[in-house]
This record gives sequence, C-alpha cells and structure tokens, in this order.
Amino acid sequence: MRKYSKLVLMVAVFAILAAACGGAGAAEPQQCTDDPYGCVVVEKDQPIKVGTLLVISGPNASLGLDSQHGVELAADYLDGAFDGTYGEIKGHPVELVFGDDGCSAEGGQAGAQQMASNPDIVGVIGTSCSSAALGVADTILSEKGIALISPSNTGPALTDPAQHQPFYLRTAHNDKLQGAAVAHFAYNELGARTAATIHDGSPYADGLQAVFAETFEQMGGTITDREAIQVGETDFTSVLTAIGASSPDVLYFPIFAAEGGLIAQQAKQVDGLKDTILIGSDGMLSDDFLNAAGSAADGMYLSGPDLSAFSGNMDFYRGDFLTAYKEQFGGEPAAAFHAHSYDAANMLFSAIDKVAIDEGGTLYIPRTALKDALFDTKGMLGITGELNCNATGDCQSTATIGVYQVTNGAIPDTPVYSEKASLEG
Amino acid sequence: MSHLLELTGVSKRFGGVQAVNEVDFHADPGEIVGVIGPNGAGKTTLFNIVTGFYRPDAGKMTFDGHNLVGLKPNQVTRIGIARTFQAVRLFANMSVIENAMVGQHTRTRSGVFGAILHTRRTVEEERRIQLKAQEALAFFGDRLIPRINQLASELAYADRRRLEIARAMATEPKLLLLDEPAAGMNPAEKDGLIELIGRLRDEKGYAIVLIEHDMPVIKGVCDRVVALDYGSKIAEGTYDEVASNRQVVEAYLGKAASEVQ
Amino acid sequence: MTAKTETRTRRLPFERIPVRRIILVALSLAIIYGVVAGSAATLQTGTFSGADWRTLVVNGLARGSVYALIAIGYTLVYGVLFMINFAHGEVFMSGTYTSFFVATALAESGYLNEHPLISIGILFVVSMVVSTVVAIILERLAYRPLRGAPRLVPLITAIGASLFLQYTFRGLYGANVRAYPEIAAIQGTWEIFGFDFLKKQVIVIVAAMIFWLILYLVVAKTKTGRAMRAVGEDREVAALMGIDVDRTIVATFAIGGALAGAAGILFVFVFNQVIFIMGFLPGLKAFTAAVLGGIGSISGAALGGLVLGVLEAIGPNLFLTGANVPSPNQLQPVVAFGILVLVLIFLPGGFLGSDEEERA
Amino acid sequence: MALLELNNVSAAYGPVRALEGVSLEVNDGEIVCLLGSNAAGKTTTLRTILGMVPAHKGEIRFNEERIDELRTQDIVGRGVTMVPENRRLFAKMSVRENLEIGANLRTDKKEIREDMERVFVLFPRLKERIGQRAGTLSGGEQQMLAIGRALMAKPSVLLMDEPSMGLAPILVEQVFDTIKEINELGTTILLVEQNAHVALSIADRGYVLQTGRIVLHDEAHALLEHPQLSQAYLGELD
Amino acid sequence: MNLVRANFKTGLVGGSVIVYLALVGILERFQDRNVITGVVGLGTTLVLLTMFGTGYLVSRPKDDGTSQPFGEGLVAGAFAGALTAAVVLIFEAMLGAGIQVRNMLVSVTPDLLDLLEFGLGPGLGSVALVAVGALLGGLAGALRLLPEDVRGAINYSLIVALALSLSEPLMDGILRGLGIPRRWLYESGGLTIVGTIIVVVVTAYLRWQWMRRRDQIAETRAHMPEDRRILYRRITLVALVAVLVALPWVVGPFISDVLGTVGLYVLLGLGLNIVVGYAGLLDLGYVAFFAVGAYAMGVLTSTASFLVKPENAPFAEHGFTNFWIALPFVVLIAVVIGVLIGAPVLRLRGDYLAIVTLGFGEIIRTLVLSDWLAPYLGGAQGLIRVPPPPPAALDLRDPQHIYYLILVFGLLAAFVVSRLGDSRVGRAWAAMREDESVAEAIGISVIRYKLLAFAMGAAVGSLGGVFFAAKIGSIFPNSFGLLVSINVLSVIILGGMGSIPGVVVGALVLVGLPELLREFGEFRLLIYGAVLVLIMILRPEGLIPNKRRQRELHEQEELVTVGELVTEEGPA
Repeated sequence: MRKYSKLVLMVAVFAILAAACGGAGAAEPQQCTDDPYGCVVVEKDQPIKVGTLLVISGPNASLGLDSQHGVELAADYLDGAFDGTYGEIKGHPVELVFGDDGCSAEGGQAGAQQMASNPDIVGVIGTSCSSAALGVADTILSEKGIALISPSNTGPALTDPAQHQPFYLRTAHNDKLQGAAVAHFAYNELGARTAATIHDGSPYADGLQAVFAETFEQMGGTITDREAIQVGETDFTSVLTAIGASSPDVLYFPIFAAEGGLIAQQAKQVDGLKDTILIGSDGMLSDDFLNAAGSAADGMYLSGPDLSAFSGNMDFYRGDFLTAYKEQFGGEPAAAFHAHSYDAANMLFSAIDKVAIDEGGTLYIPRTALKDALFDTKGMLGITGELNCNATGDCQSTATIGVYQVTNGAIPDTPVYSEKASLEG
Repeated sequence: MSHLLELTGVSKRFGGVQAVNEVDFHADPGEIVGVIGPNGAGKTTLFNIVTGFYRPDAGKMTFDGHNLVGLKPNQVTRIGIARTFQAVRLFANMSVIENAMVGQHTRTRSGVFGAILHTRRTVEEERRIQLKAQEALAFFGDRLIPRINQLASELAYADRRRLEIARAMATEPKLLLLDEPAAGMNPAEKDGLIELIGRLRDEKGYAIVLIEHDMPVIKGVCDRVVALDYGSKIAEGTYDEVASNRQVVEAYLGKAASEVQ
Repeated sequence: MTAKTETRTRRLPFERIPVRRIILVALSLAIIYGVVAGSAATLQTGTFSGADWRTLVVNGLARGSVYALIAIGYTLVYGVLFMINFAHGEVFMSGTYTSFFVATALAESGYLNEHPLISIGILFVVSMVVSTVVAIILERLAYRPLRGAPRLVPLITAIGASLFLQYTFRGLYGANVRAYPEIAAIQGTWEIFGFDFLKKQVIVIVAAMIFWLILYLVVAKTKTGRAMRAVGEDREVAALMGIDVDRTIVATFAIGGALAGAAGILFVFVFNQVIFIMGFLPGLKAFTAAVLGGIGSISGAALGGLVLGVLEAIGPNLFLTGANVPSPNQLQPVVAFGILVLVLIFLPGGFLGSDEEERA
Repeated sequence: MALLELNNVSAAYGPVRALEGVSLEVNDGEIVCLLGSNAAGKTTTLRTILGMVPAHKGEIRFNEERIDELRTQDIVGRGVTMVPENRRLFAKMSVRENLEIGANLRTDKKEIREDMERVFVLFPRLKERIGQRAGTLSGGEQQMLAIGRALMAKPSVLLMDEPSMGLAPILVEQVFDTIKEINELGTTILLVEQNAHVALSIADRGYVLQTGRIVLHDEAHALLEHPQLSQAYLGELD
Repeated sequence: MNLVRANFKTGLVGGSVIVYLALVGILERFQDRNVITGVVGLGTTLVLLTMFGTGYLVSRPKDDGTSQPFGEGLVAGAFAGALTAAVVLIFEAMLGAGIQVRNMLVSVTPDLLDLLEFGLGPGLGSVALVAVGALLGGLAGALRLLPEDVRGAINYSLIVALALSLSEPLMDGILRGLGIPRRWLYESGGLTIVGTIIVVVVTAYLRWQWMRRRDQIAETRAHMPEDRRILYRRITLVALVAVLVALPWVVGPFISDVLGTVGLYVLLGLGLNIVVGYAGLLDLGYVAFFAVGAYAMGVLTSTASFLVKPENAPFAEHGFTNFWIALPFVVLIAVVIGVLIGAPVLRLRGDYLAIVTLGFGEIIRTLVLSDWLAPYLGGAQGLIRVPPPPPAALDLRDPQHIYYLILVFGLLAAFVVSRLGDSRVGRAWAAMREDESVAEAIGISVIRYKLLAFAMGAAVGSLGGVFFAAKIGSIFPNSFGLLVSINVLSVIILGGMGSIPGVVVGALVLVGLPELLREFGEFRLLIYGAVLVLIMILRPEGLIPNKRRQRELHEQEELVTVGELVTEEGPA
C-alpha cells in the first residue's frame, strides 16, 4: 500500500510542477480565430520552426542534402551574414527541423505526417522528389494548412489545376517550361530534326523527356528512339549503341550526375553518336556532373535557370553564397537545387515576416494568411530568377530558362540560349 | 500368387558404375528378408530405387498391385512402403510426438482451410493423428512415451533409432525397409533389436526387408537372406545357405567371421 | 528430369495433373520463344550492324570481367564458410573509393601520366590493401562471432554490415559522386585482328583472366588453397589435420578482399566514377554470376561473370528490339534473370556447380 | 610413465554434462580400448583430448605437457591425432590430397613421400585409386584412407573412433588387423569400439565408460571375462 | 604497469569508437540535438558515454578474485581520451599546415574539432580529453564498487533519462495528445535541467525500490493460485486490447502513421514467415508479392487506371471497382503469381533459390517501372489516385483510421499463420524444412507443399501491398526495391524465425525505430546496419525466439554430432 501512496504523491508533484510551468496563455488575436487552420503560436524566446522534407538518405541523398544546405544557408543569411548561426525573424530565432522524404511515396507520407503532427511547424521546404509530394505530402500538409514549398519537384501534375493542393508551391521549374525550352533550342538553334531521349525511371526525367519529345515532334522533328536506364548501373553502352543505330541529331537525357556523367563519357565511344549533340537538364547542372563526366562534358548543353538575367544576385551567388556553401558543407554543390531551396526558404521567411503578429513577444502566424502571402509573392528577386507565384503554386511561372554549353570543363555564367517562358503564355 | 514386392531385372548406373545390375527381388507378406553384401554392393541404392529416390534404368517393380516405377517417394509411402535410413534421419528440431505425427501424413487429408477454420473434420482428424502416433510410440513400451515432448535431437542414440521406426510405423505401411538398424549398437542393444523386429512382424504383420552387416542380427530374424556384390545378386536362401556360399564368404564374410558363426 | 520410360500398369488415384511441370515447360518455352523470335526479328530489322554487335560483346566481356573478379571473392567465401557475404560489394567499394584519393593526388602532381605503370601499380596496391583490411575486419567483427549459427543469421549480419559500410564511407568521404582521374596511357584503342578495341577494355579482360588464373592455381596447388578447401569441406577435421581454421578463414576473406580491390581498379578504368553505393549493384551482379556459374566454383564464378556481362550487354537489344518493346535496355534485369532462371531449370547447380543432391 | 593421461576431466556440451571426472592413461606402445554403451561419453573423451570439446575441469597431459588449453591444431602438432567416427574424408579431394593434407603440419618432404609409400604398403588398394575423389571410394576404402590420412601426421598417439562401424564383416577383420599392425610399427592407440569382443582381442587394456564416468578398467583379457562388462552395456541410464 | 598494458587495448577500442563517430560525421550532426538543453548535446553525450562505457567494461568483475575496478576504468578511459586527442591534434596540425583534410574526410569540420576539444582549443582541449576520459572511466570503475542495487539504480536512471531525451519527438506528441503539460520536461528538443533532475531522481528511486523487493514480488507471483493467475492473464489481455484500440489517439497521427507502416511490415513478415520460417525456403524477392498486391489494387481501384474509360481518366469519380470488391481478386492474383514464380524454382536449393527469387523481385520491379508496361502500370510516373477503402465517411486514408483496418487484418493474418503452423500442413512444412528427402520418404509431396507455402506467403504478403496502396494512394516503382525484401527478411530473423510475436517486435525495431529516427536521416541506414549486426551477434536466435528454434541454436554441438551421422552409402 505504501508504494501506491508514494506514486500518487509523485503524480501530484508533477501536476503542480507542470501547471506552474505551463502558465496561462494570452488571448489569441482575431486573425487566428478567423483562420480555419488557426495560428502557429511561437512563445516568447521560442524559435520559429521551419521543416525540411528532402531526400537525405539512400542513393539520392546528395540531391536532398544539397537542397537542405540551401535552406540552412537561407536561415543563416537571415541576419545578413553567412556566419554559421541562424538568424531571426521578428526577434525569434529560426530553427530547422530536418525530415526525410526518402524520395518515395511512403517516405513522403511518413515525413509529411511527422511535419503535420508538429503544430509548431510553420512551413515546410520540400519535397525533393515528385513521388513524395504528389497525392501524398501535398495533400497531407494542405489538409493541416501547412505550406509546402518544393525546390526540386518539376512534375507538371503537381500544379495542374485539377490536382493542385491549396498549400503547395514550388520554386523549381515546371517541366513544361524547361522541356519545351530545350526542344525549342534543339530545333531552332541547333537545327536538329531528329532526337532521342533517355530517362532513368524517375518521374523527373521521364516528365522532362516527355515534354521535350512532345514539343519537338509538334515542331516537326522526329523522335528516333526513347530509351530508359536503371539508376545505379554503370554500363550504358548497350543503350547508346541502340540509340546510335539511328544516329539522331540530338540526344536529350535529363537525368542526374552519376549516370549522366557516364552516358556523356560512353557516348563518345559509340560510333553512331559521334556527331550527336548531347543535352542534359538541371539535374546535371552542377560541378558534380562535370566531375563525373570529366572531359566528355565539354561541348555538351545543359538547361537550367538563366542566372545571368539577374546580374545583381549573380555576383552574390558566385561570391558569398558559394563560398559559404563550400566552407560549411565541405565541397562543391552536388546539384542545382540548393539555389531553388535557398529561394524557397527566403520566400517562406519573408512571408512569415509579413503576416506574423507580435503580441508581447509571442508570435502568432495565421496559416491561411501565410499561404496567401506566399501565393502573393510577385517579383521577388531570388538567386534563380524572379519569383512570381501563380494561382497553382508555380513560383517560376515566368522563368528565363537558359541553355549553357560546357566549355573547358566548366559551366560558363552566360547561357548560349535564353528563353523567357511563361506558363500562362 | 504374386509377391507383395516384386523386382525383376532392376538396374541402375551412376556414371561408369553399375550400382545395381539386373536384380530380381521379392518379399511376401509377413516375411523378413535380409540383404547383405560388401560396402558399395548396391544395397542402399536398391532401397533408394524401391522408395522412388532413384529411378531404375531398367527393370520392373510392382508393389501390392501398383507399378512402382516412376513413383515419387511420397507416392511410394502412400501405397504402403516405409523406410528408415542408414544414419538415423529424424526431424531433429521437432518433438518426438511430432515426428511420429508427421508419419500419419499420407493417411490424412485436411488442408489449409481445415487448419485455419478448425472444421470438425480437421479436429477429429487431428485427434486421430495424435492417437495413431501415440500408438506407434507405445510399441516401444516406456522408451518413447515418457519423452513425447522432447526434441528428437535430445534423445539417446538408441531411442533415435526407435523413433525412426515409430515414425515409419505411423505411415501404416505394409512393408518396412530397415537400413542397417544395428549400426552403432552394442551387443545388448542388438539383442533388443532382434526381438523388436520379430515383434514388428508378429504384432503388426509387416513384411520387413533389412540391410545389415551384423550377422547375428541377420541370423536371428531373417526368413530369407539375399546377398549382393557389385550390384548383382550372388546368393539367396536361408541364412545358413547364404552364409556357407563360397562367393559370399570370400567377398563379404571373411574366414574368421564365418567360423564364428 | 528424364522423360517417361514406361507405361504404368495401374494409375494411382491420387496422381493429379502435374501443374508444376506444365508451368515449367510453358515457362521455358516462353523464354526460349521470346529469345529466338525476338532475336530473329531484331536481326531482320538490321537495326544493328556487325560492328555494333562486336562492340556490344566486347563491352559485355569487359563488364563481365569485373563481375567475374568480384564473383570469385563471393565464391571463395562461400566455398569455405557457406555463407553469402552480402557485404562483398562494399569491400570492393571501400578499396576503390580510397584509392581515388591517391589517384587524385597522383594526377594533380602529374605523376600519374608521367609514370602510368608505376601509378597503376600503386593504385592496385592501395585498393587491394584497403579492401583486404576491410574484409578482414568484417570477418573478425561481424562473422566470426557467428560461426556455427544457422545460415540465415550471418546472411542478415552481412546485409547489416553492407549497409553499415556503405554509410560509413558516405560519412567519411561524402555522398557525392566523384570522377576518377583518367589515365591517358590507357585511353584510345588498339587494333587487334583488324578491329579497333578500346585499350581499357582489353586491359580489363586480360587482367581479369590473369587474376583468375593466379587464384585458380593458388586454390588448386598451394598449401593455403588446400587448407581452404579442407576447411570448406569439414572444419573440424581440418583442424584435426593441424590446419589453423581461423587463419585459413581470414586468408580466404583476405584473398577475396584483395581480388575485390583489384576488380575495383579495373572498374574505374572503365567507368571513371566512385560513389559510396558503387559496390551494391556490382556486388549483386557478382552474386548472380557466382550462382549462375555454380556457387563455390572459382572457374564457375569467372564463367558466370562473363556470361552475365555479355548477356546484359546484348540481351535486351537482341531479344527485345525486334519485338518492338519500348526502352528495351531498361528491361535488362528481366532478361538477365529470365535467362538465369532458364539456366537453373536445366542445370540446377549452375554451369560448373556440383549437384550435391543424393537424388540423381 | 603414461604417454597420454587424463586426470579427473569433466566436459559438457552446453548444459549437458558429457564427462564427469574421467581419469585414464595410455602408455607408450599400448592399444587401449574405450568401451561403453551409446552416449556413455566415449567419443566425447576423444574429442576432449583433442580440444574439440573444452575440458572445464581436470587436466590432460601428453608427454607430461598439459594440452587441455591448446587448440586442436596445436595438439595435433604435438603428435596426437584421430581417425574420426564415420571417416569424414575430404570427399571432393583426391586420395593423394587426402593423404597429403594428413601431413599438413610436416615439412619433411622426403619423409612424407616415404610415409605415403608406407601407407600404400599397408593399403595397396589406395595406391590404385590415388587420383580418384575420396567421395567415390567404397566404405572399406574410405576407412583405409581415413586411417592412412591419420598416419601421415606421424602421430605418437592415434585415437580411433569406431573404425568398424558400417563395415562388412570381412573388412572389420582387416581393419583390426591393420590396427594391430600399426601398433606394432610403434604407434600408441586409443580405440573406441562398440564391438567389445573384437576390440578387446587386440587391446592391451580397456576402460568402460558409463554415463560419463569410468566404471571399470582392467587388462583386456580380464575385462573380457568380467561379469560387469555386459552389464555396463545394458546399463543405459533410464 | 600491468594495469596499463591490460587496459591499453580496451582504451584504444573506446577511442577508436569516438574517432569513428567523429569521422563519419555522427558527432557533429548529432550535436545539434539537445540531450539536456543548454548543457549538453547528443554529440558530446556520445563521446562521454563511450569513455564511460569503456571504463565500465574493463571494470567488470573477473572470475578470479578481486581486481581494481577503479584504476582499470581510469586507465582505459584515459587511453580512449588520449587516442581521440591524438587524432584531434593530427587534424589540427594538418589544417595548420594548410592540408585540406576535408577534400577526403568531409566530416572533419572546425565545428567537429571544436566539439572534441570541448571548445578549449587544441592544446587545452587535448589535455581535457585525456582528463575527462580518465575521470569518466574512473567513475565508471568506481560505480562497479557500489552495491548492486545502488549501481542498478544509477545505471537505470541514466539510461531512462537518455532514452526520454532521445524519444522527445515521440513523447512530445504523446504528452501533447494526452494533454499533459510538457514544458517542464522538454525544451528545444532536449530535456530541461529541472526535468533531467526529476527524471533521474525518480527513476533511480523506483528502480532501487524494485531491486530491493524484486524477490519478494517474484515470490508472491510464484505462489499465486491458479484461478488468480488466469484472472491476471485475462486482465492483461483485456488491457492489451484496450491499449491497441486506444493507441492511435494517444500517440497522434504521425506515430499512427508509423504504426501503420509497422503493420504493413507485420503483414509482410507474417507472409514471409510461412515461406522462410515454416517451409525453410530462402526468398530474397518477397517484395514481388508486395508489389503485386499494391499494383493490382492500384489498377483495380485507381481513378487514373487504364481500366477506367480513358475519356474520364485521370479524374474519374471512381476507379474500376472499389477496395472491398478488389481485395479478394488481388489476393487471388498474388496466389497465381506465387505459384507461377514458385513452380520453376522449387527444385533449387538454398542459395540458388535465394538468387532466383531475388531475380523475380527485380523482374517485377523492373516491369512496373518499364516504359513497356507504362500504359497499364504507370511506369516512372507511378500509379496515382488510388482512393482509400470505402465508405468515404470513415476517411480511411487518415493514419489514425486506417490503423484499425491494418490492425484487424494483421490479427487475422496472425491467426491464420499460427493456425497453419500448428496443423498437419505446418508439420509437413516443418518436416520439409528439417530434411527434405526424409519428408518426401514419409509421404509428403515436397513440391506441392513448397508451392502451397509460396502461395500462402504470396497471399499474406499481397495484403501488405494492398494496404500500402490504400494507405498512401500513390504507387511508385521505387517503393518496391530489393531493400524491402531485405527489410522483411531482417524483420523475421531479428524477431525470431517462425515466431509470430517476433515478427511484431522485429517490425517495431527495424521499421518503427528508423521512422522515429527520421531526423537523423543521413545516418539512419548506418544505424540500421549496425543494429542488425549487433543484434544478430548478441542474440542470434532473434528477440522473441520460437521455442523450437531457440533450442536448435543452443545445441549446436549436439546438432553437429547428429549431422556427422548423415553420410549415406555413396553410389560406389
């Protein structure tokens, strides 16, 4: 009996302690009670929590980590300096909560649920992979009123009006823009009339090549071969030989650094591809790819955001930003998406700054208002270009896509082709 | 009248070796037949042919009206032939009773649905399996019954031998094939074995064929003895007839051994 | 296996339709039909020239040679310990990846292209040493405590070790793919029998054959090799012969590791790339090759590797192009494993494996 | 002075006690046989001597030296070896390789060759089959090879575990003749046998084990007539 | 001197562990995670814990009389610290010389060095490392000198505090869900100082009391009358059911989602258990059935499926049919495919079977990914818009709702599998696993029973896929990789082969824990791999072994001697 009495006593002590610590909350402002999703309440001296939901484990990890680094740098630069400590918004430090989308639907679900179940999370930067977002993370988070901004989803379906989830935005290019721009470039600039494509089974690559092929054929070109490879493989000579059998003018393979590098190398060894022009996209627009491809990359074309259109930010990007990146994460960026995620995070931060209500040190962030502020982003200067969010969440709705030609083992600052494309157009 | 088991001109080659060479062999109900012969004479191969592990290259085999050629081991068991192995081969990680219960497999038929739904038929059948298994174990008096829930691997060597026979009995055979049942037994245990084999015939009515190197055992139980050498039958008859056959003595028994008898 | 030889005097009541045999025959026929008809159709279209086929075969032999070398390591360990060392691919990766840093240093100093032979020698040594050390550590920490445990247990440990090593190296060296420096001396082509062959592919194929031969001799003729075979057959009796069982097992892992390290250098000659997951797929392929050739047999592993490599290289193009299957090369695993199944249906022990069944 | 000596040795397989305070000695040049019913601990005794089962109590001495903490291969190196039960040849290796591996610890190449010839004198059949895989030999030939393989280690003490098991009567005779011959050539033998009468007929002395303990020991001829002998066999513990 | 030599090795091992953790980046990454907020991060905790553990290990009492626990720990701990310090100094020197260490070892950052130097700079930091190592090692040794109940209480309370701190994401959700105030305990992801003190004191006290009364309680329990015992068992059962029912609402949506995933793996594990655990067939391609279940359900119910009139897709209102009608057909399809896969490979043994099944898994994955079948299965773009099971009113996509569906089917599958295991069929499988040819000789048609095992395994496994489709609504080929097969196999072996509770525990450990460790994403698979190795070494029979299997493992030697006898007379 004595044991139980002690237990009861202990519980009582806890309860009192808890009550003392809990304190009485101040009344919520009007905006919060009006908002169907309520407010995120950040108490005095507590951090503002922003989630990331990127692929940081498994074979695609380098992609997600690259994006994550972009977010970390954005948080770092909030105080106007890359000093390794995160800045503040309205007197509250920013805290990042790292999630993992696993680059898969189930990973996206678990990760999104984790974010959704934490009421302190203001918004989430993610996902890396379309499969983690489409019908999964975008839906789960939208149901909770949490904004999800993806730095690297490019699948058209995500912002298709019929499927778009209200709290979903992205700073990555819709495949529709990039795939079409590459097709224009190939047909008009390069004068190509035959083309072949390779994808790697990822929705990203498959989507891009599909848009490219469609546009190319619409313009009057012929697609001679559409092939696919398996991620992780190293020998693509069989695929290339098959493609080489019809010697297309252009080979478009919008895949990622490792396999992309190998294809660039091995294409040189295939007789039928001796005169074929190789084109990749932003999955390979990185030093990682240049490393992987070595000298074989020279002369190749890569599409991506036209950074030179914004010379002001360009210097910042090439200067402070990349220096800080190398300093903090020990190496060159592995992909192009850190820039998109940096922009995404800044978009979120400035929206928070815009809508947050300060009541005696406690911050109230109404969720719907935050979302609206995000969708209202217009003309914001990011490092990937001007951000103009449209009604279905495409913030690169009017982007300038550039095609760069690799020269002397480097990607030059100015593209050989630039196209101002618009989703509405 | 036809024999219970009848082999005519059965042969089997392995690569260049003629393991069994045109052997005629038969066993009748209630008969105990011994098979002797030097190591490598083809005795176990013969067992393996009869039980469907090997398919004979040539020859005819019938059992109880069935053609044996081409049957798989499980089908052979179903028509009534059970065997033991030269080296005891039990299901080491199953209990004693489970080993015996598995023996009832061909005599029962409940399947997946019965197992899941526990239909009345399945429950009754399960009870019958238990009963039959215990019956087979009980044949060995108090040797196996008290150890019914032990793992087979925990049994002493002689009990493993017994359990192997009990498992064979649980298949409700007409013919029992025993492969060197006395191997590894000491003289006292061999005496017990002789008695046991006699009882198997008398109480259960099995026909029994056994391979054995131990002459006292062969002498003690066999109605008829068949001697093999290099895959061929070299002698057949009563123990005394075979043991005094010159070829058998030279190839197999040796001088001293035949003197001892 | 053989067809019916005799009619039955009396049909047994429980003889049912042989479902399995029907499926088996149907499946084999389907695969064979697919292969033959597909190949015929492809050849008819004339999509590929003779030179194309020749290139594909040589490519296949080159990648098959790498598989073969890794597969030999698998088979060695299997022959002695009867365990699938799932982490063998990571042993391969560890040496190769580490040698990358040496190669980069050599390349930056210019030494690599001034003294290519010495450099290549250094790279081989570095890679082989690191892989050997990793293999030995693996044996000591992950496998030795489990000697005598049921076979699935070390399999799981091996899988665990495989993940552990992958992510350890990721933690150490980073997640990015890195380009292995190219060695100018082995770029370009040689003319053999009037045809041009890539130098590096020829080197890989020849080197693999040399390594295979050395290993074959080691196992067949030397005392260590004999000890390895003895431990593989009966560990206890091997000890009874005065063989140091532990040391023999370590030696087996070491040899397998060294070969994996060597295979890694050959791999980067051809593919010029290192990343922390680079071991997984080749490891899996090598495992497949070892089984295809008959696991436990060294020559079988070598043969299995080559066959698998060639099959992967030409299979999809040959069998599927004519059948108008889109993206045939994507279906490479289907082709490779389909053929594997076919082979194992007819040769359940692989090409050179012993069929240890007591049933004939 | 005993060549091989067990002093109060106990051993166990996991929780199962197999030997309880076994003491025995084997003198130079003797044939000693170890008798007992199944599971009495005979094989365990041999395995314990060779370090395959750890002795957790007592001591084992060979040539005065304690060997109970040594590893099997080191004990073999000192001159004790065994013909295991069921022969356990390296089935995939040739007859020659099986013999060579028996001499694994020796480096005297010339003498190894001589010893191999000596084995062939003992078992001419093996010479005929020298290139054949051991697994394809007949039971009798396998037993010969197993003995030959053990002799190649040039042991001073040879432990033999049921060498007659599963052999045709004519071969049993031959095997025991061979054992005697080997002994006469100077090898001390510790023999485990079920076939007590045959074993005792060639042995100098015998021990009888029952459930892990020595219950009897005497000169072989005396043991043959001992009334307790057959009792020991019958006396399974149950 | 002896003291030094004896502990040198353990000290080095401890130091190596610290250096390893540092080099792979764990220390620095984990340092972001607070253990006690404002006092110590997880990275530093790991360093300290390793030093402490080193001391604790070497000070374990030896068989032969007394030792000096105190000194041993001190020496070993100091060595661990010294090795770390040496490595730190080497890196500092290299950095000083301008060598870019990070070109090779990416994790050697200034932050890391700072962490290891306790922020004191290289010189003082190294001294501190040795000193702290010695101190902690010595403390650990001293702990060994304390009476058992006190020592137990201290160990226990420290472990609980650490566990509580690490499970903050979980506990925070639960406390929040239950409406219990949590600010006093947690702050910024770690424990508060006050919370730590309370937790340590309370658990230490409780443990101490428990240790003192343990015997007494056991005594009471042993003498409990039979009817009372049955009553308690019933109460436990009812409580268990109540917990299972209430669980999703206690733990909140995220953990419910994790539980749902665990449930999927339980289904898969149960199915594979039939194949591997019961029938003894090593199947490395079990994911095939998972994929078949998911894709079949997807094709039959997705509104974007090719079965829906093309003019309506992808935004049709309904799929071809609904979940409940599709369910039996999906299982049937899986069974047929199970038989089709099983038939050609069943004569293969062990590793041959393993690689061929692995191949089938890869074939299925490749096929669903392929452009060839993309018009039907979606290819790279996946099969999306799979609706949750009707009725819509139940909102079965919600993790807290679908949990019950998975729970019911999980229990059902467990029931079926356990019934099968105890039946004539189960015995036939067991016999087959033990010795195939003897089983055949006893009258078991090995081929038929192998096929049956494959078919049953496929049926249960396809349920996993079915609920995967229902739960997530999007099916992509990359969810069906080899890693899933490996995961499931690990689940059943880790849990204890052939044991049904083992599957549940295995799934919780291998699927549940990694999900909770999501924030350590980069190192999740590293930890997963290490856990697999460690558990297999420490407990090869699995966490909850099947009784039969456990004995099997602990009598290896016995089995060897049985094995020796298995030499049939060869075909000479």
